[in-house]
Amino acid sequence: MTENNSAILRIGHVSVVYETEAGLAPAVNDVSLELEPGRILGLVGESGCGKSTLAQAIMGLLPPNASLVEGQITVQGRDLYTMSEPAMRAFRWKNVSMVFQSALVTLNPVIPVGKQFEEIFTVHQPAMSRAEVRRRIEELLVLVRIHPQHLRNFSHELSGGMRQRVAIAMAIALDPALIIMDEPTTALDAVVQQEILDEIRRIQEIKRFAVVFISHDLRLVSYISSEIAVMYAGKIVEYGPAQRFLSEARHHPYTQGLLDSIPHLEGERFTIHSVPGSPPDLVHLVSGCAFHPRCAAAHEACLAAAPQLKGVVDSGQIACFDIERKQKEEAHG
Amino acid sequence: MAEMTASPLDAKDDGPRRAPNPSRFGWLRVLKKNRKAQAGFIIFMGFILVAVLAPEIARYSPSNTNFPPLQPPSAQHWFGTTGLGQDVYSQFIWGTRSSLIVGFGATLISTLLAVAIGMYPAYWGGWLDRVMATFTNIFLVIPGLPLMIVAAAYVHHSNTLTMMVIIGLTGWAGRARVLRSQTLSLARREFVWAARLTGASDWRVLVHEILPNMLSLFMASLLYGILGAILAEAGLEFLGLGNLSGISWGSLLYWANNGGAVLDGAWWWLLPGGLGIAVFGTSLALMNFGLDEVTNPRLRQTSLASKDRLSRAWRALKGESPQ
Amino acid sequence: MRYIVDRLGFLLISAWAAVTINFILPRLMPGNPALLMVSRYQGSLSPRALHAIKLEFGVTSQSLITQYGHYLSNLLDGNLGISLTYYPVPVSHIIANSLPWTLGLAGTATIIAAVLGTMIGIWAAWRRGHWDDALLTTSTTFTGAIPHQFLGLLLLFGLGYGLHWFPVAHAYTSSMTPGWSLAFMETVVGHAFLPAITIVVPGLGGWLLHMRNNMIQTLGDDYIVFARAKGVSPRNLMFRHAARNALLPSVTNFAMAVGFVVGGVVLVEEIFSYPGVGYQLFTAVSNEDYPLMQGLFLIISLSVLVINFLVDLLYAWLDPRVRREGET
Amino acid sequence: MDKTKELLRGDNLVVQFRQTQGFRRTLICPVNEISLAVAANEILGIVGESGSGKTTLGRALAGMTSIVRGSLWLKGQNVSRLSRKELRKYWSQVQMIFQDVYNSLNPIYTVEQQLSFPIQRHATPTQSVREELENLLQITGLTPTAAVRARLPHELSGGQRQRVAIVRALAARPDLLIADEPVSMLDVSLRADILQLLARLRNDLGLAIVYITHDLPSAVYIADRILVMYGGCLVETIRADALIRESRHPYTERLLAAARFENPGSSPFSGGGSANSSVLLTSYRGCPYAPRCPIAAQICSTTRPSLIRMGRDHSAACHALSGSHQAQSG
Repeated sequence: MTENNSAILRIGHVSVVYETEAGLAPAVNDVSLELEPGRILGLVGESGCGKSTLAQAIMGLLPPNASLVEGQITVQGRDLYTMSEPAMRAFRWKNVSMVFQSALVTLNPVIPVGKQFEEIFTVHQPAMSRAEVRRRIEELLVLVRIHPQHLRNFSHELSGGMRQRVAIAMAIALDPALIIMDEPTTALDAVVQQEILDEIRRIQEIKRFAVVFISHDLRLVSYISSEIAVMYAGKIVEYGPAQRFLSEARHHPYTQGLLDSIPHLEGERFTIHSVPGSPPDLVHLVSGCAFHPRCAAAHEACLAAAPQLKGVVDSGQIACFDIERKQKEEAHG
Repeated sequence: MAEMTASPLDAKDDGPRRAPNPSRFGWLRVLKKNRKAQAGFIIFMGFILVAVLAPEIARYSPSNTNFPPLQPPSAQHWFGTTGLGQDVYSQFIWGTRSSLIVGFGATLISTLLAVAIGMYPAYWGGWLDRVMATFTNIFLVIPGLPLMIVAAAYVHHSNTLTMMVIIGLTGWAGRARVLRSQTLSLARREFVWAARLTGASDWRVLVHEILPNMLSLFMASLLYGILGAILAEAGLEFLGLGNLSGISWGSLLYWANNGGAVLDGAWWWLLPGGLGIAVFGTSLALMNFGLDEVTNPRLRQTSLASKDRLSRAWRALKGESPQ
Repeated sequence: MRYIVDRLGFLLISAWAAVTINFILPRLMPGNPALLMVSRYQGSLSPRALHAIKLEFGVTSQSLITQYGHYLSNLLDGNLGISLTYYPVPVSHIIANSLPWTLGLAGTATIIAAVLGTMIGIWAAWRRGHWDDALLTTSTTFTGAIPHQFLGLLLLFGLGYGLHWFPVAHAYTSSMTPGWSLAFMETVVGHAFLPAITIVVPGLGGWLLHMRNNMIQTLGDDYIVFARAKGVSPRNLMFRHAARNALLPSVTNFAMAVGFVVGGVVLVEEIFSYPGVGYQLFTAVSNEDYPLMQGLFLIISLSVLVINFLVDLLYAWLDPRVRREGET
Repeated sequence: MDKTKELLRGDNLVVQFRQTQGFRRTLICPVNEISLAVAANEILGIVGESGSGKTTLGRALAGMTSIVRGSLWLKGQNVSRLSRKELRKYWSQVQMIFQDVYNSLNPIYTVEQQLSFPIQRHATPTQSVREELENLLQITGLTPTAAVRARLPHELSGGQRQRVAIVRALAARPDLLIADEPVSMLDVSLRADILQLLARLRNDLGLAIVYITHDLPSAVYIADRILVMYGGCLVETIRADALIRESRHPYTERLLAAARFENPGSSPFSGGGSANSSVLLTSYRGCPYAPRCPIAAQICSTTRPSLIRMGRDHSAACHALSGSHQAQSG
């Protein structure tokens, strides 16, 4: 990726390692990414690919048995990991906030939703009067189309869609420049999921914050994102504009596998294929390309070394020796 | 009762859950990993050994009153003598045996009751379960020791068996509640349904599918049951409601108190009984620490990842693998 | 609302159960124990009183149903019979004199144990894995297994007879007249000190460990991560977000804790000759004073039941999921 | 549907649950007067969101939840109310696999231990349990079988667990398999495998399958016919290959739009769009979709529409499709 000074989020060669009973598990393995203001980056991958760990690392919220062992993450040019604890607390949410997968478990069950909302302002803007806070929260709720009367409710009294709307309102409360959204619609029904996606798009167009949108659903991500990064076994295997993933462009075999495994409604009778094999075992990672045991195009080179992200013709970057080779063959005619 | 009808519509899940602990013998594996549990187990086995070998290691007959009274510890009388001229050490050894017998016996009775009242109806559900749950809750809130005192007072002269029965009959409720809630939660799991669908009888489902999955919790409640029974026995003995012709940790305390050990400054007479209970109880609680970690994975001591250590380990790992 | 009605219903059912246990127990025992008592007090009691006692304990040809009816109607009149030890003082009178002492002692001790144990539990969870957590959890494991009577005797031995720091018996200096004077209060507190410690220390461990484990459980919940992300300080995280949730299971466990304390109180009052219901129960048992014993058991049980009912209400206040159920 | 091939039929099935609400105990009705039939060798998709009652319907068909009213017929025999003993016989013909692959296997037993009992119980005297196990593991692609047999559930991937659950169900040699969201907890890349396995089992073993899901595209992919459920009611039933073009119910339309990420536009204070649980109450008389329906008229909240035949194997329950809607609103 080229150096860029306007980037709001810059992830440089980041590795995050978990200490598990079985051994070290590199959940994020030498990942580099950049995100421009106002863009939406889709981060796609399956369970255990490291996408949520990356999100936690950006927020500085890694669990106690995990650590960022390599690389640097800056948000708006500032490195969370060099800040003091109070400075980090003040920085977080004001500059980078987060929407979690399920607001049912991220909202405290015994505190009314409104009180938890107010907390954001009492922590970050203690000078604000209660009435001001109140007015601000109501504005925010109207923006996400929730009636302010629900502030008195507890989280379990709201429907899944309403909770997620509240979570979005909380995330934009301090007008952060970046919001991490970790599977924000996965727990919702199809119809509600699509409504929330539209809500996110609409609000994003008003507020122009940047988003890292994490999901396991490549189709959903290509619907909402401007750029997409596909992760496999802690590494980014493909990166490019979202448009690429809707077209018949050349893809990493894993990405292609994901695209082929989702049933579409288009066409008469379509076929779907799954990616053969099992998800990777992070503790006992294979040498070379982590995907090679499941890859039909794998050859010796893939076992020997891990491929790097390289540019391909149609504006994307792919980490795959097979594609590199095809690329070369085509170049030579 | 405040029994809420679980909504059948809550089936949807938020995402993959952590896999439950996958070992039937998880409660045994604890001994390999948990230092506290190991210490507890060693002390526990020590007491068992003392109880089994009591006739061999006691130096005198515990009821022999021929020694000079109120002697402090000496080479002849390691723990000194009582106001009646008995050897405290021998009393302690024999007391260990009868205290453990009453403790284990009462726990056996209360456990059988707890299984019958807590687990079995919970599996079947319906009105029987509701009645039994209410029954359990009632016994849970009616204070145990006073109830035992009243029962023991009516019995008049207790012997070992009646003590066991009284303690067992009054001490099952806590365990029944634990077993019930476990059974209810396990019986709703898909694998239990699947077993039924494959034609397993209810008995098989209960014994083969449900019970092995709650062994750790069951063991934990058993440990506390034993502790509770021994404390109860000591309490009854102390009030003069026990088997006063027998010798147990509780009766040692009773005679020490009644014989004026406190006034006479005979600390050696006072300590063994109480310490026996306390140390034995501690061994049970220590073993329970380990079981807690089996049933509740979050309690497992995850080493806080130090960035330096992990970085080093990570670099070492990368150095090994060909890049 | 439904919840409160439910709990009230349970209170009534369990109270009825306690009453019935009281009725059945002497009748269930082989070789009716009441007969022994009657023969023992023959001569020292008036024939009328003896007859009343015979009726009360089923030494009669009346059917069980009739006996039960009599028993219940007597209870409803507040008539618990007449004590044999303190003949002819009514049992209710003795209870009225002793219950306040026990409620004061046990109540204070329970609250201290619960609050202190819970606070230390929060601390231990916070310092999890460090030396102070290890020290606190292991040491309270030991103290939790100490029998009340043993600790009581040790304290009596060391701080009472040995060092003379505290009075060794009774609830107040007998030369003083009970009243609300400061001096009197002082002796009450001084006398209650050792008994209270004896009840608090063994009880601490349970609260501590329970709270510690609940806290660790809760601190792993997603809403804690969320609150951290919002910028909530560690202090507020512990107390505002985690502790309240972690407290809920502790509250439900209160029933068992109270039972434990009450058991301890009986033993402790005996040791310190503290004039509460426990001491009276001991007296009643030693003297085979069954009317007094029954009355005391009933009152002890009912007090515990009422306390549990109140704790259930507290629970509803703490947990909106219970409170709001049914309001929508 | 061809009557002669009919395997399982439900007539006006009703399942109710008690719910505590204030001082009243209310009744909710997650399965409300549903009639359906499954032909031998057919895959029937049941589609609906959470709260639609689709899981309850599946459990009722599997004999796991009792039916309050209506009747259930298996191969012409009334199986509406079975004793425990009869149920066990029923379960040798109807089996179920579950959504939660993390809880569907007993965590403490190896694959072989999990599977020996069901195989043994249903095996013919001439068969060896080992052979049959081997055979079933092969069929479901659990290879290498020797390694898989000795694994504990937590050593298997989600997809493998679901396969083991399928083997367990197949051991009973059922005629009908009820699959409740069998892939929704699996990784996307592995879902197709399980769906294809189910389709293959239908072809190779002549199984009929009821496939329950919230994911319309996957149902369209695998099923022959689709029932769409909302609020405990059947709102549309249609052949899968005709659904995209011919479906008429507003809710089915909405599901289709959501699957294509199209938004017809939502209201300013949407209640979050989730199913309003009050439409499940037995006291509710209107169309369950009325509170969310963009074209709802007066009649929709007062009268429940009945299923109207729209064509071969196609019916829908909507006032807008009968004359009554126009008469009321227009």
